[in-house]
Parts: sequence; structure tokens; C-alpha cells
Amino acid sequence: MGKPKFAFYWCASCGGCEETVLDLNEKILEVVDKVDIVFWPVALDFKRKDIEVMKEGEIDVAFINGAIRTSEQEEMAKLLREKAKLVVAFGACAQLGGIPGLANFWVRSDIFDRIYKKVPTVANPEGVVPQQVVEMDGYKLTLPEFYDTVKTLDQTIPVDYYLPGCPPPPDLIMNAIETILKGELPEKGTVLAPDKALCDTCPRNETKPEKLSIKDIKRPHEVIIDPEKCFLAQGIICLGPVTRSGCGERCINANMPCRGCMGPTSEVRDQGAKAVSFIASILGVEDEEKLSEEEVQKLIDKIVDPAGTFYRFSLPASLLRRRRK
Amino acid sequence: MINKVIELSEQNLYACYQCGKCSAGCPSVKLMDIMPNQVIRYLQIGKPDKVLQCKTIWICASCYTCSVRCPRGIDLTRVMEAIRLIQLRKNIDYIKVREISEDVLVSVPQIALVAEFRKHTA
Amino acid sequence: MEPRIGVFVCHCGINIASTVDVKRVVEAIKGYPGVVHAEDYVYMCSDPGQELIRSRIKEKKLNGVVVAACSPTLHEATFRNTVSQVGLNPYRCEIANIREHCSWIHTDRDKATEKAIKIVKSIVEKVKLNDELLPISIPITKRALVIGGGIAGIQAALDIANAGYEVILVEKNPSIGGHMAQLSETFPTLDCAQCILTPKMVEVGQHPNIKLYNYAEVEDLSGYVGNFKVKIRLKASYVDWSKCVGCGVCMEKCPTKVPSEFEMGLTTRKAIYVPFPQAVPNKPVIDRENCLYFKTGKCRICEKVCTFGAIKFDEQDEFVEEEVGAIIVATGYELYPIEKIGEYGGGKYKDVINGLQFERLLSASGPTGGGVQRPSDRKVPKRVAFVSCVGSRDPELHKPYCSKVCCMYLTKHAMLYKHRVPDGEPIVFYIDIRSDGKGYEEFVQRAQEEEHVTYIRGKVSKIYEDNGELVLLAVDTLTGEPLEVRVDMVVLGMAIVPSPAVYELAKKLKIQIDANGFLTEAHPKLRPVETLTPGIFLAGCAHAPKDIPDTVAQASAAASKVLEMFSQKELQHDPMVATVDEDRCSGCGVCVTLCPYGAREIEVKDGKRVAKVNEAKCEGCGSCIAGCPAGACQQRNLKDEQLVNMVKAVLE
Amino acid sequence: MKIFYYPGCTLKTQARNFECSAMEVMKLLGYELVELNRWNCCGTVYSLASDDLIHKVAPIRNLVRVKEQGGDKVVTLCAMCYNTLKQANVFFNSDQEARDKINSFMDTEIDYEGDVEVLHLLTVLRDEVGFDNISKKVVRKLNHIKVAPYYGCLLLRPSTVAIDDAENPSIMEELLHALGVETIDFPYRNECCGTYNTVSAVDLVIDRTYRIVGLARNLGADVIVTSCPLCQFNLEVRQKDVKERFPEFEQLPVIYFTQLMGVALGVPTERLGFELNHIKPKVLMEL
Repeated sequence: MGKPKFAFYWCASCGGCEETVLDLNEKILEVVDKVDIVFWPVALDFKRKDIEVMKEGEIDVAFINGAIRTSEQEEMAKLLREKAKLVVAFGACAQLGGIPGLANFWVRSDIFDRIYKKVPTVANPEGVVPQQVVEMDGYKLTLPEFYDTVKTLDQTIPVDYYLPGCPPPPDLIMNAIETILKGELPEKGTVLAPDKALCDTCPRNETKPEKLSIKDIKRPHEVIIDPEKCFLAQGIICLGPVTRSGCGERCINANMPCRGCMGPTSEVRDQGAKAVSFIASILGVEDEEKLSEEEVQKLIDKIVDPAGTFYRFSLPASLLRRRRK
Repeated sequence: MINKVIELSEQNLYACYQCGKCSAGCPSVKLMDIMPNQVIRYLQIGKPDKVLQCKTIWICASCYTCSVRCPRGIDLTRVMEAIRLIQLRKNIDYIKVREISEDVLVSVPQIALVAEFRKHTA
Repeated sequence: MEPRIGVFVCHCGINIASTVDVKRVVEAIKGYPGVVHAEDYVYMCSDPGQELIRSRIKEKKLNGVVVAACSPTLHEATFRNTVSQVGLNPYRCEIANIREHCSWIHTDRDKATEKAIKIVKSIVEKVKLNDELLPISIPITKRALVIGGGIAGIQAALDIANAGYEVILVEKNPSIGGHMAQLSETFPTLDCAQCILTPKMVEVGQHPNIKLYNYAEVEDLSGYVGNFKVKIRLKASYVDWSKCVGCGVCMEKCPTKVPSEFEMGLTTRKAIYVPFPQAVPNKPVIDRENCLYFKTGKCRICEKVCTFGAIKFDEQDEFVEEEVGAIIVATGYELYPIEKIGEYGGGKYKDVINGLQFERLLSASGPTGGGVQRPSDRKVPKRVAFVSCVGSRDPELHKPYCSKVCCMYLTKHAMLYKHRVPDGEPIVFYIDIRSDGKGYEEFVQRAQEEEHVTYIRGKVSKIYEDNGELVLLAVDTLTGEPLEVRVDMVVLGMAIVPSPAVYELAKKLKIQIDANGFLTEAHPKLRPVETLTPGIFLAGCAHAPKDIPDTVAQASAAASKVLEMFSQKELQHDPMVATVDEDRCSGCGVCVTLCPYGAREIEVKDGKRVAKVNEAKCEGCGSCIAGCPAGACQQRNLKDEQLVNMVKAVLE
Repeated sequence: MKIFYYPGCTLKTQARNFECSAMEVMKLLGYELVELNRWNCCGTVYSLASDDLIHKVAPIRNLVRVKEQGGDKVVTLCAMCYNTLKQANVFFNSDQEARDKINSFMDTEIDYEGDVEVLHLLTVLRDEVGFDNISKKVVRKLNHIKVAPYYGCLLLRPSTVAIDDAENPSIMEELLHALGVETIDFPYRNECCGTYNTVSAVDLVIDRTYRIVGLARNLGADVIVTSCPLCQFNLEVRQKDVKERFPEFEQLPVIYFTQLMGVALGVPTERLGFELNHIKPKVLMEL
């Protein structure tokens, strides 16, 4: 038996997930030693047709990052699903839709209008927007279809495991690879990360007051943030309580609040909704009885872009998935 | 009839519990043939004729005393106006303008005349 | 466990059956997965109905029961008890509410039946995943706290103390007695209020089981049913009561006079005072607000004249903590202020007084020694108007509710006035006469037939003063005549409002108050003396306006509820509480903030914060579960999985 | 300072004394009442039926004039005008549908957004001028007379437009005290005078006048002060009719509060329009 065959593919994402593979540093050499990478468009010159000729199940693991936004991404995901024994959704975009998923607050026409016509740096007097098919000089040029809605990977194909994060932290990646190589596979559908919220490992957890209450909401640039104290206790919205741990508290250690990239814990169906619910639970509770309707509204209004704050990484995976008409 | 009055006056006449506070404080009640609370009562028990034929609605001077004191929040001033309008809209004047004497016409202030015509003529 | 669920559909006479096709519900549920038996019966809660459930459990080896009937608040306990009699865990029995949630609110029989079927299916789904639970046992401190020393608090405290349990009685004023101590005589028997009340006050003061904290207020409450910890503020009285013998010299010599609260401002008291001669305890306090020494730094006359050295100007408020198992709130009422009734002068006419002021004028111990004299010039009024429903039954401007006692006490006032001033003319203005208590209607009849009190049906519109007389613009709605009545004095039957302190107190005790500020009972019919917070009961006018007999009855009822609790070894608490999956909990603390019962706290285990549930305090409201950002909280027998299945059953 | 001023019909005819005294007084206090151009009758009584929008056009049109002429508030003297304009404005702000209808009906005017404040001179004197400042300008001592302040109905009712508490108002008393005048506690100060019944039910007005003026006199008042031309007429001119019926009845002068202010602030009495008062307030004129 030869070495296990791995494939990497990049759908709608920023590319950070591809780079993070390299963050394994010298460990990547161990990996390469143990596996055959049969497909990795960003690094190796294998083409779609090379996959198409493979047998079903010939690839052992396909790591797919990014959300599904175009028909090409959908086709590739389906192709890899057919050829791979295991599919791992790699990173927040594949798992939850990620930042590209915020596009679900609009529809395709809005997005094209903005990107190709209204962005201040765009000069497009003829109002050209991408077309799926263009005929020119007898040639037919095609582009993949740009879908109205961004989907998560598992809304497109069945997914076996998830590696959360934006991007997934190297130790979790390494852990996952080792687990797969050893064949000690957990239950299908498992997120390959701890199942507790970030507060569990947060170095600031002990600094929480007995009763958490937000009197006034502050954005990180508005205050000098105490580097020791719980963000929420400082009035800064931190999604730590509603986000899976395992990220290595990278943001927290850089004195920035958690933005939720690791997704929710396994018991939570809708990270954004839970986030809204928990923030609402602690917002202004101390003076609850004294606050007038207007004062409450004023307090809530200090959350700039609530949808983007609470669903930053998880809109396509939420119960509503997208803006409804 | 009660429904028409309710529609025009936007007051819930069924809320009246006949305490009589409207009548007790009414500055014009002495000259009225039925008392303000009875106006509502006759409507409640379905005797609109009593109300349409009464002098009370014309004596009411729209001073709002009853309205500000009513424990059930009924603006009786508006109720009186509604009933007056039901009559006036049949083109029935309460006063005959021609019969107003010259003396009165020249002596009373304009606001009295305009108000009188507004309230008592179609 | 393979589900073997029985569904029992109740007709509730025609309450359900007239709108819901009960037979169709039975047929529809018969084939539903997990259901092995279904049938209907006309009154499921009756003895034959319950027997039917018991025998089917045995015959069909049921391991779960759904009773489709009325609201669970009514009969959940009944049916859970039924199933447990034949060995089924009571928490494997659930109620599907097809009455309040269905038959009573719909008219379309077809659609209502469809809805009933869905409700039953969803409850079947719930029962499938219900765990067998055991009630939670909680220890119980067999001491009671009674807040408020009026007749309600006195009665409740005595009942509990006489049953052999200790009572802590907290009264904010210097003396117990409340408003009843101000009354002259009581309707309908004309018993002297002092004669029936003061012996009880003395009994409280001397009772070995009653610890009285007068001039004290509840500062804070923690703990839970059976195990409350109450912090009590003992307001500084500046008098060492252990040294004071109550000789009264200090009060005599004190130079500062202020309006007497007890006498309703009709006369004055000193800055060091006992509210009234029959006070219990009969020890003075210094009113810091008005005391010359506290205001100017000079005086201290009381200190000089006190031969016992009992005056202590440097005294501070003190705090004591007491542990109690049950609490009765009896904070009483106040009269709605005359100032709010602009059309009756808004308080500017001295001879327009309220009912309690008139009680003091009638009282033998009052400022006039029981002779009726009007406040402005001490003249004996020859005509007195008594006006009922002042600020009451007035949703537009004042209070929407009836004050319950004014009809009766104004009748009593008119009668007593007539006794004191035989040639006097009492006129009572009323809208309706509400005389529904025992002997009350006879009392009113006596006032009319024997005392010839004039009753005029009609609400007074305005009161003003003219030439030393009071003019009432009124109407006789029975004759249809406007009236202008001139009298010497007016007594207003003011609306009754809860004691203003009750709002803060309710917050401390975490009990509910209604839109009018009165305490809310747990159920208006079946649990009238309990609050929704277990272990806290209510009595008297803090709950709603009521007369003395009702107050005393309610106080005894509250006491008996307390005694019922104390008669048990341990308290049983509903096990449908929140649980924490410690493997999931990150210790973020949101649940602690959310919990309205103080049942959640953070514990540090192996250096990590983990939330825990105090099961005795948890009322299973579900706030923490909804709020838990990590999904680490679940509620027993209302797990997410159950809820999802229930929703699916409805949406199917 | 300039304030737009809406006179209304009677201020230009029978109640010229109200207008001229107000002008004099305001001038003295450093304010100019600028009469609104092209004002029309307010309708005098506010129409109360739910379906009657047309009668709300007249008062609203006056508020449109204020807007057109660059103002955002307008002051009235006549209590009836105040009430009608104010009630119309309150209604206009509470019912969007009605607002649209009225605006489309008045199609030659600019659309009215309900943003003109309707004020009565009494509130302007209290809130803008300040009773303290008025007090400082008093030059004539009037401590020898007792005044019965009479509000009537329309400054106090309905509650949506009231300038003060309906049962126990105090604004007029406060003004009078600032002028150094003693007031009586006058229970009838908010009782109706019988208003337009003076045309067709004069008996009612005679009865009201007898009671109101009678009580004021009983309570020791030397003069009644009011703010409504119709109240003034009923309480003053109808005293003649009262006297016919009750010969023992003693007359009492009824003047506008601005006239009394004028006296206190030192405006020459001949400029205060007393010639239009049927019962001369001699106690004031002979100072």
C-alpha cells in the first residue's frame, strides 16, 4: 500500500487557509514524508482532468477551504467528494460560510452593481458586468455562474470533518492529520477542536465580575483596553462565550476581542442568534429597571453593524442563511 | 344611532357607569331637560329619540368640564357635538338666524356669533 | 426505553368536546409512533377518569402518559399523582393543553380539532424523551419572617407563634398596630378598634416566640424557600430602649412640634415621640429629620431630662441577620393623596378631610376626645358630606379599582357622626353601595332606616369654600336634579393604594407586583395567599384593598400555609431544573447574570470556572438555558432535543 | 424681539382694548407683536366630529401663514383662538392620514408639517419674558386692590391644549402676584361663563354671570381679570341684565389681564382702551 493521498482545494475564501498549511513550518516536511499530495492547485501543477480520471475513493482525504459561491466551486467540491474517502471542511468559510458569507445580506445584482459600478475607484462608464457567456470573434468565452447565495461546504456536499478557524490554527491541523493518519477517527461530523467555549481557555476568564453586565458599549478603537481584564467587563463586545476554543487565544493575546471565527460549540445551532441572545442578556441589566425605552435603544444602537458583528463568520450556516426578501 | 354617535365622537359610550359627575359639574345643567349622563344612558338603552329631541345637546356650551373630570375618560363634549351634527346634517337648524334681533347682532362679540352659527345651524 | 405511551383525551364536559372533535383526536393519535393506546372520557379528572388511566397503565404496560385536557396549572399535579399510584414515575406523565390553548379560543371545529391533534402529538414527543425524575429535597428552617406589623402581620405572627414556631416581626414604624390602631370603631358591629386590637398588640409584644423588630426595615434577602437569609436594618432611634422606662418626660420637654402621623396631621407630636399612648413597644424614638439637635447642633434637652441616661445621639443604624424558612409580606396600604384631586380643592381646604382623619375625630383617644369638630375652627359641623369613590373606579385619571371599604366606612362614619351630633345631618354621596360582607347590607339598611342618613346617588364634581361653608356641586342621578349642597365639613372616601415602600421591597424579595402596585398572588382563585416565589406569602392590603375580616382571614391563611410548610421534614422541590454539562461550560458567567432567582453561580474547579445550579433555588424558568452561549445548559425534561422534536411534530 | 401674533376677529372690533393693551405692555417689555399677514378667522370653536376635516382647514391655514412668513411660533390673546388653533395643530400632529388630506385640500398653500408652536400670551410672559422680569418693571403699586383671576374654559380644557392644571391653575395668579396684586382664591375661575349661548340662551349666561361675578364680589374682589373676549363680554355686559333681575346685585369691573399689566407697568391709562370697558375699573383708572 502506498502513502495516503491528500488533496487541497480552495473555493470562496481569502487564501489564508492555504497559507496556514505552510504555518506548520518544518512539520510540513513530516507530512509530505507520510502522504502523497495529489492535488493542490496553488502549489502543484495538477489539473482538474487529473482528478477526473481517478477512481472513486482513490483520494484518502480532501481538504477543502472556502465557501461555495460559484458553479465551478460546486463542481469541484462534488468532484472531490466523489474521489475522496474523507472530506474535511477546512476553515471557517468552508465550515460556516465565513466572511464571504456576509454577502448573503445582499443579492447578486446588488453585489455586481456595487463592485462593478459604484465603488469609488471603479471607472466603468459602459456599466460592464461579468456575463456567463460572451461571444466574440466567433469564440465563446464562459465564466462560472455566480450564485445568489453563498453556501457552506456541507450545504453542497456531505462533509466528514470540520477544521474550524480563520484560518485553522496549525496545531489543530497537525492534530487532525495525525488523527487521520493513525486511523483513530471520531464520529462523522465532528469538529476537530475542543468542544468548550473560548472563555474556558481565556486567560482573562478569572477577571469576570460576579455578575456580568455591560453598561456602555465601546469599540476597540474608542478606549485603551485593559490587557488583563475580560473584554465584556470593559464593555467591548467579545464573542468568546459563544465561540469554540482551540484557536490558541491569538486575538485575545493581541488584546483584541474574539470575533467568533471558530464557530459555535456543538450544542449551538446558530452562533449569531446565540450571540445576540447572550449580549441581550447582559446588556444594561444592572440598571434594567431604571432605563427608559429610549435609553435602551440608545445602548443597543451603539452596536455598530450588529448583523456583521454577530454573524461575521456564520451567516450561511445560520437558521435564516441569508437575508429574506 | 349609538354606533353613529360612537363613530362621530370616537368615544366608548359603553364605558359610562352613570356616576353623574358630568352632570354635577355642568355649568349649563340647570337649563337642560335631560342631564348629560342621561344623554349617554338613553343611547345605551336604545332610546335615541329622547336624545335627538332634547334641548340638552344645544345648551351644552362645549366647555369641556365634564370631559376633563370623567372617570371613564369619555369626552362628553365630543358626544354632544356628534349628536348635534346628526341633527344639523338633516338640515335642521336649532336657531332661526333671521329671528336674532338687531340689538343682539350688534352687541355681542363676533366670536359669539360665529360660534353660535357653527354650533347651532346646519 | 421503547416508548409505550397512552393518550387520554378529556371532553371536559362540553368545554373541550363542543369545539374539538375528541373522537377524531383519539383516532388520529392511535397510529402515532410510540403511542400504544388512546381513548377519551368525559371528565378525565374525575375518579372514574383517573381509575381509567390507572387500569390502562397496568393493562397496556404503559411507560408514558399524555392527558389531553385543561391547562397543566390546573391538573398536572392531579394526573401525575394518578400515574404514580400505579408505579409510573410522575414525570413520565404530561398534560396536552387542548382547552385554554385550543377549544376555548377557537370556533372552527375542524381547525380546532387539527390543532388539538398537533398539540397532543407534540406532547407525545416530549414524553418520549422525558426522564424519570425524583423531587429535590431541601432542608427547612422552621422560623418565619413577617414584614409589617398591622393587623395582618399581627394576626399572622400570632398564629405561627402560637403553633410553636419562632417569628421575626419587622415593622417600619416605632409601634406595631398599623392603620387599624387609628380607627375608632369598626363596621358592622361598631366594636371599638382599640379594644380588639390593643390586646393583640400586647400579646405580640410579650409572646416568647415572637422577636419584634420595630422601627426596622428589610434591607436585603438572599437564600431560597426554607432557607432565607434576611438582613434587617434597625433604624437608629437614638434612645436606648433597654434603659428607657417610658416615663415620657423627654417628650414633654422636647421643644419641637411636628404634625402627628398617627393623628393624620390633625394635631402635633414632638420630635422625640411615641406615636400613640397604646403603642407596642411603648418606647420613644427621635425623629432625626425634625430634631432640633440634629438640625442645628443645639438643644439636647431630652438628654438632660432623662434620668436613666437612655438618650444616645451617637447611635447609628444597625444591621442584623436572621435565618428564616418562610416569609409573609403584610405591608398594608396608604390613602391616595387628596392633593391629586384638584376639583375637590387638592388639599387646600382644611375641612375637606380623608376617612382616617375622620376616624381620629371620632376616636375617644383622638385630638378631640371623640367629639366631632371640624379642623379649621373646631366648630361642631352641623352638616357633613361623605363622598365615596374619590380616586377609585377612575381608570382615566386615578385608580381603576374599587377601594372595597369606603362604602362601609362612610356609612359607619355617617352613623357615628349622627351618634355624636344627634342634630347633625350626614349626606352620603355614592355611585353604588357595595355591602357584600356578613352583616354589611343590614348595616347600611340600619343607617338608612334608623339613622335616616341621606344617600344621594351621584358623584360630586367640585368642592369649593364659600363663606366658611363648603359647597358641593353634585347631582341626584335618581331624580335627575342638579344639586348645590352646602355643608360644614366633607369626608372623602379616598382610593386605597399600596404602601409606597412595597415597590422596593418586592424587588428585594423578587416577588411580583401588579399594574397598581399591589402584590400579585400565585393564582387568583386557588393560590390567593402565595406569591410566585416559593416560601413567600402575602396578607392584607399589600395584596389588594380589603376590610379587617378579610385581612385577618387572609393573614391566618398565609400563616397556615407557612405552618403547612413547617409541618414537613423537608421541602420537595420540582426537579424540572436547569442542568450544566460541565464538559461544555466555559464559565463565561452569562447564566449568573440572567438568573432571576439567584440560583446560578460560578465555581472554580481545578482552576477553571464552571457554572453550577442551586437546584433548590432554580424555578426552571429557562432563562439561563436560552442565554447560555455555549449550549452547556439544559433543562430536565425540556431538553433541546425534546423541544426540536415537539416543534417538528407541530410543523409536520 | 418679534413674535408673530394672531389677533382673530374680536380683537379687531369689540376687544380692541385687549389688543392695544397687549401691544403696549409687550413693547414695554421689549417685545413686538407682529401681526400675521393675511390671517383668517380660526372658526372660533374647534370642530369635534371625527369626520369633519373641513373645519380644521381654517385654523391650519393660519399656521401655514406663519410658516410662509418665516415663523415657527405664533401667539394668541383670545382664549378661543388659542384653543382652536392649538387643538387643530394637536390633531394635525396626531393623524397622518388627516394631515395628508388637509394638505391636499389646501393645494395653493405650502404643505404644513405641524411644526408651528401655538402659544398663548400668558405662557409667553411666563416662559420667555419671565414673571421675575415683569416684576422688576412694575412702577405702580396696586397692593390696595384684590383681583379675581378668571381663566374660563378654553385655556385649561381639554387637557391636550391646557396651558395649566385644569382644576387648580396658577399661571394667572403668578402673573398677578408678580405685578404686586393680591388675588382671591376664586373657585369659579375655571367655570364656564355660558359662552356663545349669549346669543340664543341669554338666561343661561345671566345665571352664570350672576354666580361668577357674585362669588367674586363675595370673596372681596375689586376687579375680575380675564383673557377671553367672550368671557369678558358675558361677565361684564350681561351684568346689566343681571341687575335687572336681581336689583341688589352689585357690579364689578371685568378687564383683560393686559390692561391690568399696563396699569402696573406704568402705561398711561388712556392708552389701555378702558373706554371700551362698560364698567369702568375706577380703582385702576384713578391712580
